[in-house]
Amino acid sequence: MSGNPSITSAGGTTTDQRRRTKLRLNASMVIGAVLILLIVALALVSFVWTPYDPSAVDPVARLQSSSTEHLLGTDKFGRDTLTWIMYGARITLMVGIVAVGIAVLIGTPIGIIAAVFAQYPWGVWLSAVIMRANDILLAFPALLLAIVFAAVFSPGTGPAMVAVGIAAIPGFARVARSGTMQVLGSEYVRAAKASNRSAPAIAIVHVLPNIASMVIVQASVAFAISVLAEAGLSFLGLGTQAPVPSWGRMLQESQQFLSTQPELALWPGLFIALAVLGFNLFGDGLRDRFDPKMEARGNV
Amino acid sequence: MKTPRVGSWMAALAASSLILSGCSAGASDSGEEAKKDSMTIAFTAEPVNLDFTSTSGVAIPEALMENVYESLVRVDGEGEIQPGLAQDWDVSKDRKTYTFHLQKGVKFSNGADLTSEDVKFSYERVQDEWKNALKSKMDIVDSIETPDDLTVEIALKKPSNTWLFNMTSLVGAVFDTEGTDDLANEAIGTGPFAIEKFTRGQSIDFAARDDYWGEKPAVKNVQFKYFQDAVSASNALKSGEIDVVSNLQAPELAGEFQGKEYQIISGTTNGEVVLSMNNAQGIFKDKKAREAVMHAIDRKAVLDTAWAGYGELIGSMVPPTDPYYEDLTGVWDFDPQKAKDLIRDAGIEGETFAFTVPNLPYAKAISEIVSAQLEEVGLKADIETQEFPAVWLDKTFTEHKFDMSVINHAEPRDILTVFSNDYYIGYDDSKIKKIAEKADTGTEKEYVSGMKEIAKTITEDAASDFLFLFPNLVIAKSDVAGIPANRVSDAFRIADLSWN
Amino acid sequence: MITYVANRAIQFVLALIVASVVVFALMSLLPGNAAQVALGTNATPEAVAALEAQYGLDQPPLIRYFNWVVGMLTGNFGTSYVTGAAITPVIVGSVQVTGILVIAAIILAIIIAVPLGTFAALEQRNWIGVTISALSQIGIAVPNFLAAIILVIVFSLTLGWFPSQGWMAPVEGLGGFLSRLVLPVVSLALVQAAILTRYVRSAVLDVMREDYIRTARAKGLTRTKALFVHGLRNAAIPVITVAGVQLATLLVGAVIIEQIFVIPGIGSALVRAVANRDLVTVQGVVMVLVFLVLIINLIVDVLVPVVDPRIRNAS
Amino acid sequence: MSENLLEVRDLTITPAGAEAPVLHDVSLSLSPGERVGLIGESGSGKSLTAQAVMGLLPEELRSDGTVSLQGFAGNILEAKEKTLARMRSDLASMVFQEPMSALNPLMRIGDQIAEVLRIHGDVARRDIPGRVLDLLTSVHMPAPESARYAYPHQMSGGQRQRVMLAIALANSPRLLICDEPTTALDVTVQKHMLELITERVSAVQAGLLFITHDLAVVAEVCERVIVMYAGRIVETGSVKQIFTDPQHEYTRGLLASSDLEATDAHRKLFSLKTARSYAGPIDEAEPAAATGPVVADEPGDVRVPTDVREPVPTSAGEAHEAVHSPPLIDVSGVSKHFRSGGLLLRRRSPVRALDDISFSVASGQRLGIVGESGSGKSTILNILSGLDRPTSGHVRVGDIRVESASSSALRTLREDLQIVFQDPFASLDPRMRVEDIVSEPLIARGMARDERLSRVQEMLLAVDLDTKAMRRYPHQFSGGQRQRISIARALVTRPQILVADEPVSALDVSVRAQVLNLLTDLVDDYALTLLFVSHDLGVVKHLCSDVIVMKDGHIVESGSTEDIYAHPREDYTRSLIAATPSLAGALASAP
Repeated sequence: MSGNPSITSAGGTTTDQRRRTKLRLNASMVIGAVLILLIVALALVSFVWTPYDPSAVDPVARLQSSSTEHLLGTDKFGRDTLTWIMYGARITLMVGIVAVGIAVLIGTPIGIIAAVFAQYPWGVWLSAVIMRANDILLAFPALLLAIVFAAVFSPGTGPAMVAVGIAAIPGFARVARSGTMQVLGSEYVRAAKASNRSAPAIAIVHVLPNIASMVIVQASVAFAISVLAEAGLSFLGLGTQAPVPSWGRMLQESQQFLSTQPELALWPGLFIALAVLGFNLFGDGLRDRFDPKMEARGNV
Repeated sequence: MKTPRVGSWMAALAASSLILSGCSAGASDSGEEAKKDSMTIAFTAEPVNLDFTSTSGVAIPEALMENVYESLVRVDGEGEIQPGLAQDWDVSKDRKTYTFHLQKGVKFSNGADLTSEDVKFSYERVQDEWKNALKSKMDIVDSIETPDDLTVEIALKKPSNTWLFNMTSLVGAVFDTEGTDDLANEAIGTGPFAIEKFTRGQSIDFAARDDYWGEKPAVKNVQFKYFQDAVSASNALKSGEIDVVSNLQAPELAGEFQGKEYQIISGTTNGEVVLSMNNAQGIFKDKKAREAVMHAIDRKAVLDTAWAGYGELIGSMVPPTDPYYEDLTGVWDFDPQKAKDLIRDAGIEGETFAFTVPNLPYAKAISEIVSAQLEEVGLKADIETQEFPAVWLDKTFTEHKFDMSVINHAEPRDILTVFSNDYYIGYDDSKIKKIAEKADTGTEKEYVSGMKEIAKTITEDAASDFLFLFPNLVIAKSDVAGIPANRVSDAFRIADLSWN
Repeated sequence: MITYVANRAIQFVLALIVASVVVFALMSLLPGNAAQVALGTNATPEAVAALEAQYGLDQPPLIRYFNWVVGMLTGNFGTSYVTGAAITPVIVGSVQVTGILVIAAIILAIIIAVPLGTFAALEQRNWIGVTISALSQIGIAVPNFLAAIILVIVFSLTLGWFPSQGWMAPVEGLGGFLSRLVLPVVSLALVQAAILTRYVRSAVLDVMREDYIRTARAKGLTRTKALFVHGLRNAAIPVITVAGVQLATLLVGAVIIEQIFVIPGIGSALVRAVANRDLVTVQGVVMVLVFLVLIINLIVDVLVPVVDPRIRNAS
Repeated sequence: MSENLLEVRDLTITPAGAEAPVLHDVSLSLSPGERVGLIGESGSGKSLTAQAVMGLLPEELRSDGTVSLQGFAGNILEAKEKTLARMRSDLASMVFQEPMSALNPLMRIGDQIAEVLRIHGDVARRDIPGRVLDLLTSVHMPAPESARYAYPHQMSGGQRQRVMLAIALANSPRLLICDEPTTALDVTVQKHMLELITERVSAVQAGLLFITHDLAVVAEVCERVIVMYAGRIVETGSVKQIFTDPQHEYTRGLLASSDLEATDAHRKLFSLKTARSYAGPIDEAEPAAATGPVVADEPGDVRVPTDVREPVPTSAGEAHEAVHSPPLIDVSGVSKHFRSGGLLLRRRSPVRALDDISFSVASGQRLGIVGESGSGKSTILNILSGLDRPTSGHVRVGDIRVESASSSALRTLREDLQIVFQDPFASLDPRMRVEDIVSEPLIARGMARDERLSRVQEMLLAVDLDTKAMRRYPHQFSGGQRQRISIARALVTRPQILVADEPVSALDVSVRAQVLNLLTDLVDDYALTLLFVSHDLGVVKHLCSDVIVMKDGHIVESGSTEDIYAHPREDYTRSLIAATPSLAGALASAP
């Protein structure tokens, strides 16, 4: 007598209710997608055309606010801020995606393996070891990783991204592990076992699709945190280095002009917010879209 | 657009947190009357410990020299040598023996009296136990005699014009014979101040000594407070929590202190900001390539954009406060076209070179504009930022793995050390070695003319591009007096500070 | 409950040992060493070699590792050969400072996030709920150093309510201590509050769908009252775990705020020690950090069964 | 209007944003103290009606019409939450379906009962503890003193439902609404609960609105019945009139498909479509049950169906020949103990799930396993299907000794033995298309893709699903359709043995009949050996030739279905049979 409202002949009500919720869910996904496309477009166009050459220095036109020839004004070297925002889009997208990529591709499998091992008597302590190692990684300050990588490979976007990515692994391992435990407890996995499917096959065919929505939410939050972490690292001189444009560094270097020329901080800060907002909304939309539990209840 | 939204949200939160804070004690809680005999000065580089005999760097002598430790002689703002612990001194005819007559009634902060024995002990210790490489300045000393408690005779191996000036630096500091067992944590000197509290990474509190032999300092309690972030330092000055910002690391902020309540002092230091090129190997081994760089760089534009115009253009490795200063800015004029021709002749059109940049504010700013200017003339800079001091010292300074770098050489009169063969720049000093030898042992006049010739040769060899002299950019409240305008010696002298 | 505590303790010790090996290995990777840093730009190779001997850097790594571990076990992290001072007081001092800062920030974040998140869940259909969750989305995007600077400009420079930097221990003066605590805590708490609000909102949304909330309304409680009396405690469990993780990451994450407000916290101590290649201090600081984070995890693991009797009986 | 306890006029409910209403002009009334049953299958709108009366409709639903309750001023549909809150558990209160999640897991039972007293303030604060004790004893809660300090998870489903009843009746409301209160309970527990509800309702002279899909339960508890279908009331009338002479075609269909004893000409259960020839419930099982004087049913007033219904001959016949060939499945002396211990494996008292079980199943036989929750029936299935190993004793399936089988031997076992699971929603992976779900068992056998697809098409036709279904996802099907997919998956590898773990207990009555008919056809067509596990005696009686009754890990009784049902030897079996609500039985005893 579970809640499935369909009785063979009275199908009418359920389909339009599901269509309505699907429409509303897409609102947040659409807005998110638009924001992301805006930023990706900025990055792509910057390969082809930018109002000025990013390294073109014009000392005379230093620290101008927005004007006809410089839409968003110029920085302390007289470089065009709009050009830098477009170039910066590349770095920020790369940082976000690579860092989250590392965390997802390493963290999620660790989580799944830990959960699968926990099923077998011999695997329980192995799963505990994996999760404790995960705790140590969580305990390890991302900052220290960033410093060591910067020192070993010379500071830049690369080491910063990798450090931020590694620091995000524990989060994904935890989400993947709890999600997998839930899926492994379900009857459809019991059915799969009863029809001779091997553990790895079950993990790929049944576990991955069903924990995808949880991982997506974690990824959207992790994207925000990674972009900000890179901006923070540039504060300590560890993130993207001069003269490579990055929103984080623009933000950090605008700090000196906040009371005299606030828009130097305004534009990078705004675009970071848009990027983060975009990925969060897109993540929420995706999660609700794929999560049948949410659909059956029809609320957002 | 963004700030107001954040602002309104902040206001709401701040209101709630205001209640949380209950009794906010207002901006600066140091009341009006306490202001008169205390002063807080902001610095950037904080001392790791108090022992400059084994740890080098600007921070320790900046705090201790002339405040806690004193030398026999000191140097004033114009580079003139003045009496210190030595009332007066006379030099033998062959200029090899110096006889110093010590001040009377001088006491160390641990109560011990200053005797010639302390001076002999201190200077011999420089030769045997010091780790700091500056100890080489004492190598020329042959023997030290103490005929009586107040007289010290120092015999040199050969006459030297530079030795007496060197004694004004930290090498000349006089220690108490019993005061050197825990130099890292305890500084026992004859100076006007003693260290009341040293909280690592935060601050040093100096308290004036009432048993000081010389003129008592006007301000009794002085605190050196260390700020990692230049903006925090300038904000602290604006809100009145500190009184002086010594050497502001973010010159653009100086603009905000134009008002009458503040004073901006832009003096000189011994720090030459050098665009060093690897003369021993790589692309800049060829003199033509170096000459091209000298013509390609517009030093005025670099100063204006990287350091907001503060600081002086100098053509050589010599600051104006040195006796052998000569304005050589004209030797290499800004001529991009000539630079392009030179580059074509040298056959390095469009080549990429390794530009290692320490992650210091001035260096990063300079690297952005220099790489842009060099790109104009066809030289592509592959910038590698290196963590300073550790990685830059290891890769660039020790292993010489660089084509071009940029650093501020802050040590006084360091032209000969920086342009010696085995130094990281790798300049072939065969031409200037003999001249330096003759200058040092010659008369005063010979010394000055010899050093001038050395400076000219180095500049003409285009060994490095001397961008500008690092400014001594001090910002303080208008009623603070006695701030040293130029930083000629290692010290930041606080004895002359006063409120008027 | 005893087996639970026993095996947690064993995992704790194992984690510390592994962490110490990882830290030591990482440090030996770092190019440049303390001797070079100490002697700076006028160092000569002989002077560097002599100082390395004095610092004991020339000993084989295994011996250095054991000396360090033995030192740590006896509670003293040794003396730093770079600063010449004992390390333990430096670490203890800076941990206290960051501890106060970070715990106050998390508490403020919870005070902000729980009502906002609950309200956003309750009013999720009308514009209030939507604005709150939009604000929390944007809140996540505000880097804490930007928030800090704006707070300083508004509340310190223009309004003059709070000092713009500095740290005063509570014992030295409560007024000074509190007034220097407000701005750093608020800048740290903003982003954490935004993240926590999202988790509280989804936890409350889940709880609102539970049957016992419907029972509570059937008992005669209004919707909001049912949520507050029955819902919030059940929603507390996911919130506790998230707050625990945030507390752990903030321990070092607060370094930027520490630098802007010139607060001698554990993060700044770590950055300074690494810059000076003061490896013994770095290793000491990181071991304390790992120890603190494991303690936080343990507290969260102990707190959850306290709130939820079902888990209490199971273990 | 005023003398009626509850008056619902033209109640129409439409979800926000949709045009078609879910509830169309529902009107009903209830006089004080009257007990009315509201029957309908899931989706009929019966729960929505109840929620409308209590003012607990979800926000996104728009409701029109009027609902008035004696003692409550104004229309409940338009009242504000504050005024409604005062009415709930004072004038009208409600007991819900899922006892496991209806109580706050973090609060003790005593506090949750005291809360409802405190809210309405009828009882002085210091008398509340005493009142809580009285309430617990009034619902026959064992050891009420210790029960008040227990947490919900420390209680069984039945005990929790008693607590819900105590809470609902704490302030002696005028109207009690029960929304499927006993559906989730075991048969014996359900019986006590129903008796308790009628006893407490009459003690408090409250009206009762009882919502369920189970006709027999309504017959036992209520005087009048309202039948709902697709959001409309299709028929109302007294219990006797509705169940003996149903007017509306849907009511008759419901009646037919819920009667497991009646079969049509082809020995198939009646379903909605074939209900026309249904002759009504005949209570031919002698009421040997000891409980209460049950008057033998006079055959006179019931039309005897045209064809003589006799027990299903074929299976019995087959059972005899099968005896000679060795049994397909042989279980002897099997026990299973679960030891719970942490990493340090501390000795904890082992949980004894199975205790020395022995039985055998001949090939082609249809064996039923009956027992309540916790009787060990699922553990047996796990062992037989090689998902778990017995602690002691041995199990032979075909020529494989399960307890010592190698993993490859277990693989071959699993190809010959397939399972159909209970919950249609949980046993199909929500993210896989039907074609992948059904073909999954074949992948492990390494069958080529196109051969797999043709096999899938064949199976879907066998379970009366059109092949268009292959590309669709599970959430696009009803409960009944999903169970057919599950059966198709089980049979796609042509197993010898089909194990059904409560396959129909989660389905609506009308759908249940279709699935059971399908099962019977498939078992015959594919000559399967069937192991049918259920807590519902009626279903087992219809489908199986032999039955085992289990309780707390032991086999209480076993034998052919007729012997066990006709004259059960053990008391437990007898109480089980008596507790199963049968429509005919209820009608016989109805006034």
